[in-house]
Amino acid sequence: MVDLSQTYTAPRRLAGAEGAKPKRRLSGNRIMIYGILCLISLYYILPLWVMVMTSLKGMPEVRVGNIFAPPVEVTFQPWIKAWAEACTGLNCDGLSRGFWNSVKITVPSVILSIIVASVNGYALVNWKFKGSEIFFGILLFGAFIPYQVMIYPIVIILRELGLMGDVWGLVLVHTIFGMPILTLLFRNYFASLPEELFKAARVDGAGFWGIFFRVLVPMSLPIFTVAMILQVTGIWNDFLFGVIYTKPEAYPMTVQLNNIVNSVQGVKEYNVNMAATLITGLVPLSIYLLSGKLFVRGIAAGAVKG
Amino acid sequence: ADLEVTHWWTSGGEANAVQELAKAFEAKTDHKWVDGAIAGSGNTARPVIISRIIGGDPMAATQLNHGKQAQELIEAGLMLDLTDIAEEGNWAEIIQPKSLLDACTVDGRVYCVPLNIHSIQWMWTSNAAFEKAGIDPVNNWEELKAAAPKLREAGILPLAMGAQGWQEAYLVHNFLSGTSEDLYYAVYRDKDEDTLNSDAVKAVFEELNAARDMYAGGNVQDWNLATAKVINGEAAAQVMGDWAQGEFALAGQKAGEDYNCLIGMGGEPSISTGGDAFYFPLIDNADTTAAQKELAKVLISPESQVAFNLKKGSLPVRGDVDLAAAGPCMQKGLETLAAGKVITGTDQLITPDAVGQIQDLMAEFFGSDMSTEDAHAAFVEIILNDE
Amino acid sequence: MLDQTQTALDGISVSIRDLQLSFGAVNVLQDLNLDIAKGEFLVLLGASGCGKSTLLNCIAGLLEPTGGQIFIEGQNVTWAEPSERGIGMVFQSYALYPQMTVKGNLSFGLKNARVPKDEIERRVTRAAELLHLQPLLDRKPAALSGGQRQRVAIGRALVRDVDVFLFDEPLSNLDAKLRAELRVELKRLHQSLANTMIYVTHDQIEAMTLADRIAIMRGGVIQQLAQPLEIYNRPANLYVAGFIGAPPMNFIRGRIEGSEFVGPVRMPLTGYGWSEGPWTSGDTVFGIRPEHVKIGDDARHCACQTEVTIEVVEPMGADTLLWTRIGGDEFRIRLDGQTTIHEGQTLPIGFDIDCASLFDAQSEQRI
Amino acid sequence: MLDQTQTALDGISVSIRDLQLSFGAVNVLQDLNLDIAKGEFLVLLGASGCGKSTLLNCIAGLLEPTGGQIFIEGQNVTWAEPSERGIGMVFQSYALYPQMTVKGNLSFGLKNARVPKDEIERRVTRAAELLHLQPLLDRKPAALSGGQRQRVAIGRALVRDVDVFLFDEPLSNLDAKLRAELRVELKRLHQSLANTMIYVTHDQIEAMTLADRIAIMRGGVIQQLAQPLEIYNRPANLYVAGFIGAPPMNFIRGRIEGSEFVGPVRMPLTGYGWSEGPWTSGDTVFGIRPEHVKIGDDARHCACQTEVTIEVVEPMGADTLLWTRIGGDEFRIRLDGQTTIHEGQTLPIGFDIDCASLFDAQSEQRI
Amino acid sequence: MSVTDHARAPARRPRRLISNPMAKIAALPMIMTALVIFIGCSLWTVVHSFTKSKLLPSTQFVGFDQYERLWGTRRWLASVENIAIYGVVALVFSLVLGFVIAALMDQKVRAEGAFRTIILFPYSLSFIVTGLVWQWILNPDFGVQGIVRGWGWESFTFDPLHNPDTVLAAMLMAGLWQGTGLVAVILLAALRGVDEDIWKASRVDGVPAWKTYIFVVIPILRPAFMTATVLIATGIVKLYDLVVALTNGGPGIASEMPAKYVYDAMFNKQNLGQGFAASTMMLVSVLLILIPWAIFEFGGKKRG
Ligand SMILES: Nc1ncnc2c1ncn2[C@@H]1O[C@H](COP(=O)(O)OP(=O)(O)OP(=O)(O)O)[C@@H](O)[C@H]1O
Ligand SMILES: Nc1ncnc2c1ncn2[C@@H]1O[C@H](COP(=O)(O)OP(=O)(O)OP(=O)(O)O)[C@@H](O)[C@H]1O
Ligand SMILES: [Mg+2]
Ligand SMILES: [Mg+2]
Repeated sequence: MVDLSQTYTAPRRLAGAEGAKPKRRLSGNRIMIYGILCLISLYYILPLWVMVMTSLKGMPEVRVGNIFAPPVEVTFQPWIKAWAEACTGLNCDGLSRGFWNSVKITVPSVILSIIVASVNGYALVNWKFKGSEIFFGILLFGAFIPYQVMIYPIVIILRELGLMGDVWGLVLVHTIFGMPILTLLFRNYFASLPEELFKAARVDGAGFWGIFFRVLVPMSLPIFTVAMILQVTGIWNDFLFGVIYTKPEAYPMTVQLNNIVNSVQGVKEYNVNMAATLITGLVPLSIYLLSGKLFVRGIAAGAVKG
Repeated sequence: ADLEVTHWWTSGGEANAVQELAKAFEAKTDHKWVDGAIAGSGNTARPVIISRIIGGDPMAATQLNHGKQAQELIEAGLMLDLTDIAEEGNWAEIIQPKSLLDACTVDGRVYCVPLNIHSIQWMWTSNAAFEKAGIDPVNNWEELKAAAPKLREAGILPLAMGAQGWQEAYLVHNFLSGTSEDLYYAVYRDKDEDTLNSDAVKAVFEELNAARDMYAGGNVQDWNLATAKVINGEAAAQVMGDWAQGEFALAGQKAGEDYNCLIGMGGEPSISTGGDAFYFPLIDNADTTAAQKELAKVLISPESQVAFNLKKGSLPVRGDVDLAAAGPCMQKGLETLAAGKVITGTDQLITPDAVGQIQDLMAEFFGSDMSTEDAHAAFVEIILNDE
Repeated sequence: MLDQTQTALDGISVSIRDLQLSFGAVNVLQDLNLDIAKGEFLVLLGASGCGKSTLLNCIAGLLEPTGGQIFIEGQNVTWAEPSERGIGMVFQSYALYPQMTVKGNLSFGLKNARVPKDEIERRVTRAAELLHLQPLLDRKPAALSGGQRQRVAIGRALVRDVDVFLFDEPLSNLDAKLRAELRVELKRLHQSLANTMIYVTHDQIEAMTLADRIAIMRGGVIQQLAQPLEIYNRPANLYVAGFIGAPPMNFIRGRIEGSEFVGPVRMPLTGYGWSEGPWTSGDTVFGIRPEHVKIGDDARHCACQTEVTIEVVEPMGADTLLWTRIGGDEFRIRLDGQTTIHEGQTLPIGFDIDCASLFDAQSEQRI
Repeated sequence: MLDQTQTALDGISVSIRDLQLSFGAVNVLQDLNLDIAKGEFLVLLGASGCGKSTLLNCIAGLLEPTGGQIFIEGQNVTWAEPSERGIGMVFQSYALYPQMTVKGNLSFGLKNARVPKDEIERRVTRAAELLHLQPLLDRKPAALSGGQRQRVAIGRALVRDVDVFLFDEPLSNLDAKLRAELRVELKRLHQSLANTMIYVTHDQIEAMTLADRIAIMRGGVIQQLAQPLEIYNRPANLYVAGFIGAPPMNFIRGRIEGSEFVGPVRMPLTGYGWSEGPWTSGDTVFGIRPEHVKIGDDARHCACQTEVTIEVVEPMGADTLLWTRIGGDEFRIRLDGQTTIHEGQTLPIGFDIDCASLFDAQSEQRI
Repeated sequence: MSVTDHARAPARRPRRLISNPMAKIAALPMIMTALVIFIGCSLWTVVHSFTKSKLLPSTQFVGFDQYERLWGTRRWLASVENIAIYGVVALVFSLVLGFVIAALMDQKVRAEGAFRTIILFPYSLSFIVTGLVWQWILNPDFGVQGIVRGWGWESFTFDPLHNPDTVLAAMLMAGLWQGTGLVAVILLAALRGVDEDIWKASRVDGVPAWKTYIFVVIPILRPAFMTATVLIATGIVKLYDLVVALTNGGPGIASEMPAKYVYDAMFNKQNLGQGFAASTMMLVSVLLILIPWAIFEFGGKKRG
C-alpha cells in the first residue's frame, strides 16, 4: 500500500521524454477515405452529369461529341421540346400533359396510402387485437409477391368496383401496393415511441382517433417524411400500373416519357430524351434534395429496427 | 362524341399516316378523334389495350393485328358487331383479298375494319452503301451474302436489324415463304413433321446463321433505327415489312434511286396479307356506338384508304381505289397482289403463343451463339406443340 | 346491490378484490386484495418485475384484468375506460406530449372531456399556481428540466380533479439530489390536496418517507401491507426483512432450543416480541439490522456478544460500514460517524433481542 | 535522458502534466496536473459534464490531448496507441462484444496481439477464476445479469495483464443492492491485484468507500485531491462541501465579527481548525453537516443553540431526516434511528464549532 | 367534485367482440388487402395456372401442363438462371458496397451531407430513367467505349450491353447505382446507433478497425442488414422495369427475367395459363426463401 500522506511532486516538465507530437498519423488514412468517397461519388454523379450535359446540346453535337463533355453551345431547345413539343402519335405536347396527370395521381395516392398505412401501424402497435400480427405478416409477405401475379385479378376487381381506368382505381392500387412497406415503417416507428405516452393519453380520455391525430401524428414528422418521400418517388416513378390501370388522357409522366423515348422518328434524339428524363425525375429529385436530412432521420427511426 | 383511339403507330411515317385518318374522321363527322398512342410496339400496347377491354373501361376503337388476337374478346361479347355497316357498305365486295374480311368475321358476323395490307416479305437495300463499297446493288439474298465481306471491309454493316424478337422472326417466315409457298404452308398450316425435319427447313436455319453473321455489330433495338442506317448508307440492307418505306419517304429518298425494295428476299415473290385492323369494343352508349360506326365507315372509305396507305407505305384493302400516286415499291406489291401471289399471314396460322415463342427463339438465336441445329430443333418443337 | 357495496366501501377510496392478471400463461397478479382508504398515501414497493406497474395499470384501466374486480370511490370500474375512473396518472418518463406546450399538456384531458373553455382556464391556472408552473405555461416539455417536467405531469392529473393519483416511479429518472427535493415536495402536495395516492417505486427511501402504508410485493403477491416503521421494525417474513433497509438486515442461521437461539452465536430470547406464540424449538433465522449492532465498549452490556474480524471498512462520511462474517455468512455493521477501525482488526460486537427479528427457516415467516 | 525521467517518476504509476483538451472552442480540461501512485485507487468524482470521462479517455489514449503530457509507468505515452499503454478499461455500458461468448470477449484482445493459444487459455482461466466466471464462459452477454457483465468487462482488462485499470462509471447501470455488493467486490479485487486503478463516478458513496484518494472535479479543474475523510471533514471550498455528503451540508450565511460568526445564529469560533489564519472579519458562510446537528437535551451543551420548527419528517428506518429553515434557508437535520418528532413541532437544536466549516463568501474557499 | 362522470360501468366483462371496435374498423383496409389482394389474388392466380387460359381466364383445367411447358422453355430457364445470378450478386454487392460507403461516411467526414445526397439521389429516379441513362452511357458508339476510342485507343472494347456474357454486369451497374444509396443510408443510421464504447473497447484491446467492423460491428448491425436485405430482395423479385428500359431482355435472351416472362406470356403470347404458372413459380420460390427465414427469425423469438 502506498503511503498517501506524501504528495507526489515530480518536476513539472520532463525534458526529453516529451517526444515531439507525431505528425497526424491519420492523415494518410483520411486522404484514402476522401479519395474512395470521391471515386464512389463519381460513379453516382457521372450519369447525372451526362444527362444534364446531353440535354443541353444540340443533336449535331450529340452525334459527334463526347457524352461527358460539356456542351460547346448551350441550348434549351431539347428541354422545350421534351416539355411541350415531343410527339407521341398525334399528341405533340410533350411531357406537359403527363406532368399534371402525375400530380393528379400522386397527390391523392400519397395522401391516402400514408393515411391508411399510418393508421395500420398505429393499430398494430397500440391496439393489438387477435390476429393483427397475422394480418401484418401476410401483408409483409405481400411485399415480396411479384406484381405480375396480381395484375390480372386486380383488373377484375377494379372492373367489379367500376374503378377501372379511373384515377381513383390507380390510387387504390398504389395504396394497396404501398401498404406493406409503409405499414412496416410506421409500425416500427410507433413501437419506438414510449408506450407511456399512449397510456397517458388514454387516461386523459382521448379516444382511438384523438390519440392518433393529436398525440402521435404531431410527433411523427420524421417518419411521415420518409413515407412521403418513398411514396412520392415510388408513385411518381411508377410505370406499370400507370400504363395498365389508366387511359391515355390520364397517363402519368413516366408513361409519357416512355412514349417520347420510344417514339423514334428517324434518329433517337438523345438530347430530348435526356431532357425528358430529367424533367420526369425533377419532382422526386427535388423532394430528396429538400428533405434529405429528415429522410435520413426517419430511416434511422423507422427502418433500422427491423 | 369523343372517340378515344389507341394504336402503336408512333414512328415518323406511321404518325403521319394516322394523322390522315384523324383528319378525315374529324372532317367528315362531328366527332372528335382522341389519340391514344402507346409507343414501343404492339408488345407494349397490347397488354394495355386488352386489360382495358377486359377491365370494362375500353377505348372506343383500337388497332389490333387481326387474326387470333381478338378472337376471344369477340367470343366473350366485348366487341361491337359491325355486320350492319359491312353489309351496308358492301364490304364483302370491295375488300380485296377476301381473306382480310374473313379474318374479321366470327360466326358470320363482322367485328373489325381491315385497314391495310401489310407484307413483311421485303428486303430494303441502300444504293449509297453499295456505292461506297464499290459494288453493284444486289438483287437477292444470295448476292447480299456474297457481297457481305466486301461491305464489311468498307465499314458497312451488311444487314441492319433491330435486336428484337419480332423483327428477327420475320427472317424465318421470309426464308420459308421465299423458298416456296408450299414449304411455308407445310410448316405453319399443316405443321407437318417430316417437312419440318426436312433439309429445306434446315437450310433456312443455315441462312439464319449467315444472317446472324451479317448483322453482328448492329446494336440497335428499334426497327426504324435500323432503317435509318440503311437510309444513311451505314448498312446495306434490312429485312422489314413494307412500312419501312414510310421512313424512306420521310427521309426524302426515292425508290430505285436511293434504295431498292426486293420482295420475298428476292426469291419467290409472295406476300402475306397480314395487316392492321380496327376493332371497336362494345360501349354501352348509343352516341358512342353511332360514332364508332361512323369511324368504321371513314376508315374503309376510299379517300382514307389512299391517304393512309400512301403515308404508311402499306397497301389498301380495297381493290377499287386509285393508287396512281403510289411509289414503285407499292406498285410492286399491288402487282403481286393482283397476280394472286398471296399467302396467309403467320398470325392466322399459328397462335400468338407460338408466334411469341418463335420470337423468343429468334431473339435467343441472334443474341447468342446458339447452334443452328439447336435452333432448328427448338423451332420444330414449337410448331409441333402448337394447337 | 349498489347500496350494499357502497356501505361496504365506506371510507375506502380504491378497493381491489381477487384481482388476477396473466399475460398468456404467465400469472403476473394472483388473487390480489387491497383496500386503500380515502386520502391515504399507499406505496407499492418491490423488486423489478414483481408486478407493481401491472397492478397500477389495472387500477388505471390500461390493462384488462383476467379476473376480479376494482372499485374506485364505490363504483365498480373493472371495465370502465381509464378516463372514466376518476384517476390521474404520472409516469416514470412523465409522458408529456412533446408537441404541446405545458398549457396544452395540462388542458388536453379537459378538452377531451369537453369542459367549457373558461373552466379549463380556471383549472389550469389553479394547478399552475399550486405547482409553481405559471412562468412555464408556454414552454414545450423539451425546454423543461426534469423536476419541472415532473410537476407538469402531476399537474396533468391535478386539473382533472381526480379522486385518485397513480404514480409509476415518478422520480427514478432524476438524479439523487433532485429526487430528495421532489420527494419532500410530493409529501407537501399530498398534505395539501388530501387525495388518495398510489405510488409505485423500488426505492425504499422513497417508500419509507412518503407512505402512509407500504405494500411490499413479490411475484404478484403482497408480502406485507403496513406502516413504514412497522415494516422496518417487524418485517413479516425473510423476504421483506432482506428487502427493506440498506445495508440489509444481517441473518444468522440456527435453531431455537428452549428459550435460547443457538447458532454461530447464542442468544437468550427473553423479551422478544413474538408474533406467533413463543417457540421453543425449530430451525430459525435470526435477523439483526446493521445499525443495531454495537461494538467495543457498548457491546459489553448486550445479551449476545461475540468477536469478529473486520474484512472491509467502508467510510461514507456520515457513517461507516464494516463488513465481516459470522458463521461464514456476510455480516454488516453500521457505525455512526467516522471511525479508526481498520481492515483486519478483531472487534468485540454485541446485540440485543429487543431490536431483533426471528423467522421460521421453513416458512420464512416472522415468528 | 530516460534515466532522469525514470527517477522523477519513481513510485508513480500515472502522471499527468499540464494536460489540456478542447473540443473546438470549448476547453474541457485546463492545465490539469495529477500524479497517481503505484497501486493507488484514485476516484475522479464530479457532476455530470465536468470532464471526468474526458480525462479518463485521454489517459486511455482514446482522445488526443491538445497539450500536455501523460506518463504511464515512466513512459511518455502521450501519443501512444491505447493498446500500447498498458491500460485496461471498463465502460459504463460494459461495451461487451454482444455476439461473442464470455470467453470470446476475454480472448479477443489477446488473439489480436497474437498471444499463443495456451497462454490465452491460461490467462482466461485465471481471470475467470478470479472473477468467478467459470460457469459463464460459454454464454453470450445478453444472457448475463448486470453484475456478471460487469465482471466480464473487468476480466477483459484483467487478461491483458495491464498496469493500470480505468473504470468509467462501471456501476451506474446497476440497481442499488447490486451496486453495494459489487463495490465491496471491487475493493477486494483491488486489494488482491494491487494494480493502479482510476475510477470515474458521480456517486459519492462509491467514491468515499473505494478511494484511496478522491479528485473532485468541476469544469475540467480539480477542486480538491485528498483522502476521502479529509474531503468529507475539511472540504476545500463551498462546491466540494455541498457536493459531498447526502443530505448535503447546511450553509448559513453571515459575517465574522471578531471571534464570532454572526448570522441568523451566533457562534463563537474558538477551537475552529483554521485553514488560513484566523479571520476576524468578512462575509462568511458557515457550514454544518446534518448529522452534526444535535437536538433536544443534547443541544444544551452546544456552543450555538437555536430553536426551529420542523416542516417535514422523513423517517428512513435506520435514521430520520428533519427539514426545517434557518434564516430562510433550508436546513436539514439527520437523526440516528427512529423518532417521535412530528411535523410542526418546535425544537431546540445546537451544534459545535469543531465539526463545522467556514468559507469565505467571496472566494468560496475554506478559511 | 370530480368532473369525470363516473359512468355506471358494467360489473361484468363486456362482450369481447366489441372491444376496440375502432381499431378493428381502422385496420379493415389492411385486413382486406391482406385477405383479398395478397391471399385472394395469389390463390386465384395459382388456381388458374392449372387451366388452359389464353387471352381470357378460363376454367378448363389441364393439370400440370403449363408447368411442364414452363420448365421446358429455354427462355424461362434462362430467366431463372439470370435472376439467380443477378439476385445473389446484386444482394451481395448492395450490402457490401452499401456498408463500405456507410463505414466511410461514418469516419466523421466533412461534407457528409453532400456525399449522402449524392449517393441517395439515384434512388429517387425510376428504373425507366435509370435504364435510359445507362443505356446511353454504355452505348458503344457514344458512351464510354466511343470516348476511349476517340482518345486514340482504337481497340478498347467496353460494350457490356451487347454481349450476352456481360449484360448482367451492365444491369448490375445500373441497378446498384440506383439502389445502393438507400442501403448505405440505412446502414449509416444503424452504425450511428452502435455504442461508442464498443469502439473504444476494441481500441483498448488493440483490435484494428477493420477487424472490429467484421467481428463486432457487423453482427451488431444485423437488424439493419435484415431491413436492407428485405428492401433489396423485394426489388429483385420484381425486377422488370430496369430490364425493359435497359436491355429489353437482350441480347437474345441473355438478360431475360421471370417477371418479364410472366408479363410477355400473359399479354403478348396471350397465354394467361402459362403466365400464371410462371408467376406461381415465382411465388413458390419466394415462399421457399421466406418461410424458413420467418421461422428462423420469429419462431425463435417466441420460444426465447
Ligand atoms: N405485455 C406483457 N407481456 C408479457 N409479460 C409482461 C408484459 N408486461 C409485463 N410482463 C411481465 O409481468 C411482470 C411484471 O411486470 P411489471 O411491469 O408490472 O413489473 P414492475 O414491478 O413494474 O417492474 P419494474 O420495477 O421493472 O417496473 C414481469 O415479469 C414482466 O416480465
Ligand atoms: N466530442 C465532444 N465534442 C464536444 N464537446 C464534448 C465532446 N465530448 C464531451 N464534450 C463536452 O465536454 C464536457 C465533459 O464531458 P465528459 O463526458 O468528460 O463529462 P463527464 O464528467 O464524464 O460527465 P458524465 O458524468 O455525464 O459522464 C461536457 O461539457 C461535454 O459536453
Ligand atoms: Mg414498472
Ligand atoms: Mg462520463
